[in-house]
Amino acid sequence: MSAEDTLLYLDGVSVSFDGFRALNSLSLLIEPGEMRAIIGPNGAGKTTMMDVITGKTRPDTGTILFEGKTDLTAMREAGIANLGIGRKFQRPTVFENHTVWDNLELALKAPRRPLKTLTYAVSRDDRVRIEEILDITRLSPKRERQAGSLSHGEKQWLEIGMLLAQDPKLLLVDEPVAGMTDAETEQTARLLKDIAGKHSVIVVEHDMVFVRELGVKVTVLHEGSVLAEGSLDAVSANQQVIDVYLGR
Amino acid sequence: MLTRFLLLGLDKKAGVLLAVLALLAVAVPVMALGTAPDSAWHLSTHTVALLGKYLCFALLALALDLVWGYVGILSLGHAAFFTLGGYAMGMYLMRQIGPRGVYGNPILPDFMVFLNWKELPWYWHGFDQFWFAAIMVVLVPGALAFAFGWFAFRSRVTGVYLSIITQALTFALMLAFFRNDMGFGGNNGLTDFKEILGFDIQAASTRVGLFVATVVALAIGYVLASSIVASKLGKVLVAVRDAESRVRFLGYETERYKLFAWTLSACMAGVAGALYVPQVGIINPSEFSPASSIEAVIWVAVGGRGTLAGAILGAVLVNFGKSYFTAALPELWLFALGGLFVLVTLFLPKGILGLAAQLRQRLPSRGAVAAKPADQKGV
Amino acid sequence: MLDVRSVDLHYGAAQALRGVSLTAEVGKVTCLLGRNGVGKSSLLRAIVGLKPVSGGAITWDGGDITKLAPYERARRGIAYVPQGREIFPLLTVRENLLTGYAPLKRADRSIPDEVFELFPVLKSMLDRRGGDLSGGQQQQLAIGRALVTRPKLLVLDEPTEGIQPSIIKDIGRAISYLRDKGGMAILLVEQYFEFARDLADDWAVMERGEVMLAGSRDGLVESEVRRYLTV
Amino acid sequence: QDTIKVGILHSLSGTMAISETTLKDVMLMLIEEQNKKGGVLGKKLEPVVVDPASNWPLFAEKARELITKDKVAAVFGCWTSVSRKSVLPVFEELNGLLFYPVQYEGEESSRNVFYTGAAPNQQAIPAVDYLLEKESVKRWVLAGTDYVYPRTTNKILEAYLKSKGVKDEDIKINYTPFGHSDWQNIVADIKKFGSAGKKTAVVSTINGDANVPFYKELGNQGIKAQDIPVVAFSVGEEELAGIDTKPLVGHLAAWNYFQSVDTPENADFIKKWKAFTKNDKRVTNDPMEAHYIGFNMWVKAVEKAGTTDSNAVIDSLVGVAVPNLTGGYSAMLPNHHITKPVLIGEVQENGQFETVSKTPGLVVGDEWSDYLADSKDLISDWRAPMSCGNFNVKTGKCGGKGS
Amino acid sequence: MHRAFCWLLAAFLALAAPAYAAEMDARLEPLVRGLGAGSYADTEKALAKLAETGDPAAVPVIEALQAGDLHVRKPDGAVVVAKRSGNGYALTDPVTGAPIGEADRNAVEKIKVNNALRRSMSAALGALTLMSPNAGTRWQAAEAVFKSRDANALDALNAALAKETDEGVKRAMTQARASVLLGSSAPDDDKLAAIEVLKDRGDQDALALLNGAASGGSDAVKAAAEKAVAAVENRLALWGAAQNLWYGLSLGSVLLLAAIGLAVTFGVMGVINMAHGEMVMIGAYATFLVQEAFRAWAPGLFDLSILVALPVAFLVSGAVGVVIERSVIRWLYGRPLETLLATWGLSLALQQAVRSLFGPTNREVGAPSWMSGAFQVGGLTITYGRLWIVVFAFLVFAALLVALRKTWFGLSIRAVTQNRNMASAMGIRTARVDALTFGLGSGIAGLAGVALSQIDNVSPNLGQGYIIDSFMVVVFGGVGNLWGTLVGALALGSVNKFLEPYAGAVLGKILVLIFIILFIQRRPRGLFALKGRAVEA
Ligand SMILES: Nc1ncnc2c1ncn2[C@@H]1O[C@H](COP(=O)(O)OP(=O)(O)OP(=O)(O)O)[C@@H](O)[C@H]1O
Ligand SMILES: Nc1ncnc2c1ncn2[C@@H]1O[C@H](COP(=O)(O)OP(=O)(O)OP(=O)(O)O)[C@@H](O)[C@H]1O
Ligand SMILES: NC(N)=O
Ligand SMILES: [Mg+2]
Ligand SMILES: [Mg+2]
Repeated sequence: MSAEDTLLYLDGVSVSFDGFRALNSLSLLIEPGEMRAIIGPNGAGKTTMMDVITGKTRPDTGTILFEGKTDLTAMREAGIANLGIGRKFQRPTVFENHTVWDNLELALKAPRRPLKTLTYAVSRDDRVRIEEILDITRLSPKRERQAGSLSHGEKQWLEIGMLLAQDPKLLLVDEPVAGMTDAETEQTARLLKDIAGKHSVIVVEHDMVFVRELGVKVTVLHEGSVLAEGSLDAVSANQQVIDVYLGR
Repeated sequence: MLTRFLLLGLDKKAGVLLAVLALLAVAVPVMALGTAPDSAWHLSTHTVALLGKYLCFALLALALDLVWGYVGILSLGHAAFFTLGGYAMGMYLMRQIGPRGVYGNPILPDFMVFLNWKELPWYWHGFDQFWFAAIMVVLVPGALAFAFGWFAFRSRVTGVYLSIITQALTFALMLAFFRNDMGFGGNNGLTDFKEILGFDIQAASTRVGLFVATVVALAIGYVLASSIVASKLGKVLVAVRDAESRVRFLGYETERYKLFAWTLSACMAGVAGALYVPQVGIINPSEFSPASSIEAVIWVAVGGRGTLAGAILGAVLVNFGKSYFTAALPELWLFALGGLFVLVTLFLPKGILGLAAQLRQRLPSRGAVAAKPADQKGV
Repeated sequence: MLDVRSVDLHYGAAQALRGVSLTAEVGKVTCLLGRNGVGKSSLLRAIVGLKPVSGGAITWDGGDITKLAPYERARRGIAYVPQGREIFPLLTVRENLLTGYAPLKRADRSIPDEVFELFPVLKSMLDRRGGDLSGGQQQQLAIGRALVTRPKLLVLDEPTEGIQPSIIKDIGRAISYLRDKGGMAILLVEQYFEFARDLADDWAVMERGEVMLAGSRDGLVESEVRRYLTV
Repeated sequence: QDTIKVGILHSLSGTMAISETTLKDVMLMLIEEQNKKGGVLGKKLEPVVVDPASNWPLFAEKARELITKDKVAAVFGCWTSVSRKSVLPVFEELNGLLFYPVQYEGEESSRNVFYTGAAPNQQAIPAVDYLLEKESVKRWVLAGTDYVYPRTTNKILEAYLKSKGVKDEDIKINYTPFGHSDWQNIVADIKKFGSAGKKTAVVSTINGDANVPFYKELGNQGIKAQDIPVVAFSVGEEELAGIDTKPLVGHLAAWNYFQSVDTPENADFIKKWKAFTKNDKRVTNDPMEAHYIGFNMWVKAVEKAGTTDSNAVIDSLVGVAVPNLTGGYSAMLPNHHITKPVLIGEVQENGQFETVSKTPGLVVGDEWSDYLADSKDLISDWRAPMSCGNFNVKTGKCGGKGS
Repeated sequence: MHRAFCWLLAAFLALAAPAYAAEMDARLEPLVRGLGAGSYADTEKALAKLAETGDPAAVPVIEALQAGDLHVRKPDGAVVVAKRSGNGYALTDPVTGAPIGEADRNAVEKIKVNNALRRSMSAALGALTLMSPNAGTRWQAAEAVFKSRDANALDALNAALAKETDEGVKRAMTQARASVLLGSSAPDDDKLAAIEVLKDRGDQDALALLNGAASGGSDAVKAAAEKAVAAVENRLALWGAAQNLWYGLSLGSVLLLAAIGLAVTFGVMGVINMAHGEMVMIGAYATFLVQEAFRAWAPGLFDLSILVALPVAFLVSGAVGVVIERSVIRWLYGRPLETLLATWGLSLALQQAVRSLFGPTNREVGAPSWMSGAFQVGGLTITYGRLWIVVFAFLVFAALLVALRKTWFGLSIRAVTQNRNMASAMGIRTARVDALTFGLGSGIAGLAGVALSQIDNVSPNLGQGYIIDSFMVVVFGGVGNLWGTLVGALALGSVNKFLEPYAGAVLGKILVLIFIILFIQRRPRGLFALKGRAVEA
């Protein structure tokens, strides 16, 4: 496949920290509308990969193209986000002093320039959308609570909600179900499946039940590069993957 | 759209504050000019000047609270903008002295004459016009803040690093203005003003006029600031304060937001300085001293950071305390004031205005019940 | 034995725990389950002393520890693996582990072998700063750090969060090993039901700040428990 | 009203407290003494002390407070020129009385201010004369803190030295910021400048705080008075009290008073001062004497006028003469400056000065320097009918250029 | 030392030449009497005559004059040495040293000296003591002649040179001779030789003399002098750069000392400690008190006072720090910005407390003899005070580094400041660690106070002068990084000292501030920024 047809194109991306190679010539293609699960041992470089895509970390070498043309390595975080790349962080980070509602309002897709936000008023559509997201995340009763007073799991949900509110073309979701009950995990899987198709999604998770539920192509990362790729069943059977990741 | 925007900021607290300011704007002129000097209701020029000074400081505190309370930029150099505004006004006032200076030079201020300057430096031109000076009052601090912020925010200087370079900025300005070669009167600064817009600067009516102008400026500043804070832009600012990098990942260019608030704040500080100078009668480089900026931070902290009204309250209270103690306890007032600061931090962690909120939280009231886990019904 | 009696806990005016009672016995794994925000972490914070309770009492090993400072409790053998790891970000991995020496007598100060057996990755990263580790590595470090204190009561808040499957299995094995070794009570908060089920000797299930169900492994019906965990 | 209030406007905190607090104390002592003598006009004097905290706008505010709220009959205060500049419009507006006790740069004369410290011609010029004549100095370092007093003084001195034939390359001017504490290379530079084979001296207008580290560095680098003498205008007994003076013996200061002056008045004053402060080690200095003179002049003028009314007192002050502490009489001149002797002293091991030169008579304070182009034609005379602070003798009009 | 030599010489004279002592007396008597004649000018003339005699017996007289012991006895105008004894004075004969009774306080009048006289005395003593048995004195005498360029001393110099055995003294005498010759009307050959001698000396004084020679005299002399001037100037320029480096190092170490305590309270603990300067000030006052105690009870051991002051200052400032932490700071963890408000308040109160207790004026802190004066290393002048401060700063730095990096206490400090709750849950006594850490930072500030008392005012404002610089240094170096503080302090010190000669002190300081602002743009987290996730977390 050529770079032009991809939504996200990573080629030969390397990052090192004080000599430690966190990403080692990583290559990865995501098609428009595709959902991809990424698994791999702790420290394999999954989060670092997201950092590199979203502009948080500059790669030492390698190409990263969005929609086949935009070179992400030259851009700053906000610019990348505005291209339509949204992210949920591994450690939930929300605006603790804002209410749940305001967190979503800030994330909501809308013009991002200062003067526009100065004169912004919540439209009916926006209100409906936020209500919708509050329902999905079951945070409706806590809409007026300060996000800082949410429990760990609730913050996870809020982050997912914010990601939905952003309505990005590509969603990077780092460990969305960590700290969720099994039922919530299922719900999250459904949610992501709904989103995929219209949007592209990259999900990182260690919960194999969840990954299985997603039923999508899986990429296994190890020591900063791709170890295996294919269906979950296929990679699960890979001896190397069992050795470094799944265990017995 | 503009009215809607401005109305945003007008909650109950704002109503009270604006009412107090309106009262001041009416009562002070009446009491100062309309009563006999021996009447119990009379306000002396001393009191009017004091009140005016407090309110100028309040405007500075307000400006500072906007960036510190809402954007998290702890500026230890805000006095720089205040003082620059003050100098711009001071230059206008100097030019108004005309030939009434001690050497009778119609163009050159006295300090230039006795330091043997032969002509007015270029940057003094235009300041004989009020409109020009008025523009400079906002433009100079604004431009400096813009340039400074442009570089600092783009370079992602944050936290104490930003604080310290703001301090370096004001310190450098102080040293520069101390230099007689700069042409701003060196350590003595600018003083001995005669008139403003043709009015005798010492006349009681002029003083009252300046006071009213200050009240109006403060009111405008407050409405502006609280509207901004209540808008979505304000929410972005607070988000920047709490988790700047997270805001970037939502697609906001945080530099622009900071720059906006920072520059606006500097302009407000400049206006405060400009109103301050004719009322206290002198502007000199020690206003640039880092301690002045820190004091402004203290006012905000005492009143309650991130409350706007608290900044105003803090500035007035602390300065009133200073005026009072320096006369009542001239040798012990530092204990009183220093002790006050310590006590406020210990017992009013959110400042004076925070006290109310704190009390509300302590006593479980109806609002608090709503937050109980009980309403956390599953779907 | 850990004995929590009718504990209440408030955040400001909001009550997070209401009359919670719970016991955790030495030699057993006690598992605490519940949906997001029901107060599990709050209860653990109360037990280790990071959050004062507003009512009730906590006793451990026969002594009342309700009012003790966290470090006093640590000295009585309580170790804590918090939710969200709480690694000392600027300390190296080695130094993070060394902080576990605090409650130990000088003679006992060493890093037990099981730490590196369980989490070999830590050994290879001893000189890296804790904050630079990946999420899962940090979680491993947090557990390892708690083990350094040779705890008699190990309190774990969702220890498997963010950890790769093979290591989760190792952690499970480690927990059973520690229990079987004896002399240790283990209190485990877990969302990962299967994991909890395999380990738990005793259960407790929370809902809205209260313990709804509690009992031993055999006394509890799985579907009952599941009911409290569904959305 | 059965007391007469006297305002004391000296910084008790902040950077200037170090110098000004003493002046507050000496005023309290003088007022107490006067009250023991029965006060003034049969009324007791009541001191009103405020702290302007080394903050210049606060000086103006406090001055206004003293005059309008406390209704003081006179104010004794200020040290720095900027503080005086700050209060000046207030005193003029409210027609108050200020006694200013510190040597200053001149170029000012206000109807409401009485300058009891030295004008440049009562300190700087005689000091330079001394060095020119007695030490045959050929090369000059003018070192000062960067503000108006040193700048102006140096300007005057530069003009004066040039009029005496000193060449440009033999004058080196150096400014340092307030509180400058690292003098290593400046002192080394002075040493270098002084080793060009011509007799060199330093004229120091370095301000208070910076002096201690300056002299410590001089001592450490071994610059002895006999090689390169330093003559200071802001270093008095009080400043020396904080320094080990052994390495500084022979360095000079020019004042109108030294504690070591051997007169009965001075011995009495010192005794009272030590008793008042209950401290045997407290020293006296020049600005204290200035307050002593100013206060006595005010008392005398009030008694003469029979009232504390400003206009009356201002009028009766001119011409009043009171004993100074150096064995003569100082008189208030029509320009509101006073006559003073000029003393040059050398630092001794015990932290005192030994007078090595004293002007034969009293020097008349000259507010408008003869060595500055724009002020040499100005004079000041506050008596009727002239009643002008800047009368231009060329144009014959009041108001600088005589517009 | 002078006095000791004086007695030595007196003894020597008394032994060697008792026979004509009386005779000399008669000759010197009127000259000595002339010293008390009245004006400075008269004294100076008498002194010149006394010196012209070349008589070693004049030496004790001149030294007595120098020491301020020479008085005029009022009744008869005799010049005597008078020393305080009881209420009056004990009198001795200035030449023989024989006691000649007592006098009332008012019966004698001191012969005053001024700088001109001091110079003449040095010159006279120079010429007179060239033959002293003590090499040090001879060397001083030679230097005195070098400075005075007194042509009259030439004969004495030549005579002394002929006898001189000590290499160093010989060189000094040769140089003195050259200095005299160059200014005299000696033949060109002598002058050319003198120029060579001075060129070898190569210091500022030599340069001055050579410059003089280059501007007059015969062409040959001129040319040689010009060449020598160029050579000396080159050499001096090189030393000048070295000197600047030293100044930078020395200013840097002062900044380091001032900042290092702050690197603990602010850098490590995160307390925006506005009262840091006051801790420094308290250390300085502790030094003052210790010295007062020495002055009162053990003046002979004064040189040790600074060494005693070090632990005292550390403990006093540290104790104040502990009290502050326990009473105020401990309520503010997690609210760093409020520590600014509280410590600002404390700083005001502490300043006033010291002002009320010790008065507003400077207090005298003396330098022990081993910290006074200077020595030369080639063309480099190094003052002992500064040298010790540099050494001391580095010692404190190293000690702190070891304490924080290598000890259990250091580890607990870092753990507690990074995550107080978790540290507590790990069993670390956070309260005690907090108190001790703040105490440590304050104690180090107190140590800085001891050092700063040697070079700056000991006044209530002392701390204010350093607080801003300290923050600049810590932040410039990178908060939380001790090495950053070290390098930051030295860098700022050197930059400052290299700018100062070109820009002047004021502009230099402004430029340093601008440099800091620009530098932070490049490195927004300071010189030694910590990088990576660990910091952002
Ligand atoms: N700033 C840094 N300095 C040093 N090492 C780093 C830094 N950032 C990341 N690393 C290392 O890079 C590796 C990759 O980390 P990353 O967070 O991407 O892993 P991950 O795949 O997301 O792991 P997990 O599943 O545990 O979240 C880890 O070994 C981590 O320790
Ligand atoms: N710091 C806090 N301030 C205010 N409220 C809080 C705070 N921490 C938790 N809460 C509230 O207390 C309740 C219990 O939270 P807790 O963290 O104990 O839940 P949890 O059971 O651990 O949830 P999770 O599974 O999501 O970790 C929640 O409603 C939460 O919103
Ligand atoms: N007037 C002075 N010394 O500032
Ligand atoms: Mg990760
Ligand atoms: Mg939890």
